[in-house]
Amino acid sequence: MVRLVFLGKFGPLAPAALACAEPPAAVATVGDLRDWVADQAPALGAALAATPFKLIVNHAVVHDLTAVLRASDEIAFMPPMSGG
Amino acid sequence: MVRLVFLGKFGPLAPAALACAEPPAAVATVGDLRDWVADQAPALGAALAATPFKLIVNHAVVHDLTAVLRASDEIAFMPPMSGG
Amino acid sequence: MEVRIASTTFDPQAETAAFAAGRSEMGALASFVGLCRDRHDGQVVEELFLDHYPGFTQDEIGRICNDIAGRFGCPDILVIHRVGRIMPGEAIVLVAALSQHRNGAFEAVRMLMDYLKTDAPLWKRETGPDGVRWIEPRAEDLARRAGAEGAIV
Amino acid sequence: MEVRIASTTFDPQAETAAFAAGRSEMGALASFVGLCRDRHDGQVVEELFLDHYPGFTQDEIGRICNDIAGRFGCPDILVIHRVGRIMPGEAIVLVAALSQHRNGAFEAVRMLMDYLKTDAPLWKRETGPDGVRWIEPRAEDLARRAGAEGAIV
Repeated sequence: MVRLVFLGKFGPLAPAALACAEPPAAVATVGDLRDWVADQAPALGAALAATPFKLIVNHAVVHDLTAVLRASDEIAFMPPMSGG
Repeated sequence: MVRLVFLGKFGPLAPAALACAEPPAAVATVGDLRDWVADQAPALGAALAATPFKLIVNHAVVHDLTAVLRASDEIAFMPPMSGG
Repeated sequence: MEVRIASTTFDPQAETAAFAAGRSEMGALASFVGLCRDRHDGQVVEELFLDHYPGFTQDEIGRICNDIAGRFGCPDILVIHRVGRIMPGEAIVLVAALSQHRNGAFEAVRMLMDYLKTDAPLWKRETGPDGVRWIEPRAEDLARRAGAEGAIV
Repeated sequence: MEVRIASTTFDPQAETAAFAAGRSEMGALASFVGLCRDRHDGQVVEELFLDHYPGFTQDEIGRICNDIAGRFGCPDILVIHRVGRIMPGEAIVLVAALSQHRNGAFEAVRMLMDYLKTDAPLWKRETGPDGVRWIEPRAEDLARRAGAEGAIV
């Protein structure tokens, strides 16, 4: 099981069930997870396709989509930020 | 009679009597006044000689030392400023 | 050095006063308050909502704060950032910095605000008469970041 | 727009709060407080004295304020400057500016502080264990003025 966090505009598009997800065994890398998530919810998938976003694994930015997922990882999907 | 204002470090060097001064008739211009003031108080004269300062006549900076003095003018002697 | 994520209103001036109290070796206190406006780009703003990533958001802002504090000689920096629902007139963010001379405090506050506007893990949503919209950094903010000497990206 | 010459202590945060109250069309409040330090260049400061030219000092600061307000799109600026005897820890000067976006408020406060440090009709005297000395602008302050784009001299 992995924990998924959808921030900003991704939040309202993500089904609640995705917060604690059990992707199939074939989902081995961060890139696989991204593709699998997009398939679970079409509106979220469309937003992910249309928006540059960062992936944060266990509170660290991950640029390498071939990074291997581990059980109990926390993965956050972060759209462009706007604070202040 | 003219009113004289000595600001900053010039203040403690200026005799109180200079606040309302009656320079002799020969003191016709701002430059004359500056020289006359320096003669009235040697410590003030030394400070004026050693310090770049501005002359303010009736609240306006005067650069032209040949400007003619008028009765009841107010002339301020301003050393380098330091606020904030 | 304090970074606080606040889910309720705060009083920026009272917080600034408490932050600066008793620091008579410091000559300069610069601060900035970002306020929720009642209009944005000509549209009425009924409320804002700020999303954050609990834990991560505070840690990231704290990391940047420490970096900026060291670069500008500001031993003390305070950041308070609201999250959740925010109404017009309320403070969204306070950044305050103490330093011996004014330059360090000014630069620290300014650079932190530039960071918070474009690169801190915060997401702003406006609600107006036409519904909700998520805000992305203004072109001007991104240009400031791109042009900033030694900017944190 | 308000410029006040204060001969007694004031509370910079309370003044800033009153200045900004009810201005929900404004998104940015930048402010700076200059405080009397208890040390300067390694020497103990027992007290400061600030001399001014009554009437002229306020008018000059007001004139520069109006100029800066126009240049940076800050409809409201507050300046409070102490004169007379000032003790360590007390506020010497407050500059606060409101604007729609942060850039205008930051620039207005910064430029006003640069002006106040070097070109406003104010004269600062420090008293320490070795007696009194009149302060002249720091080389750094004069350099900032010389280098400032569009600086007021």
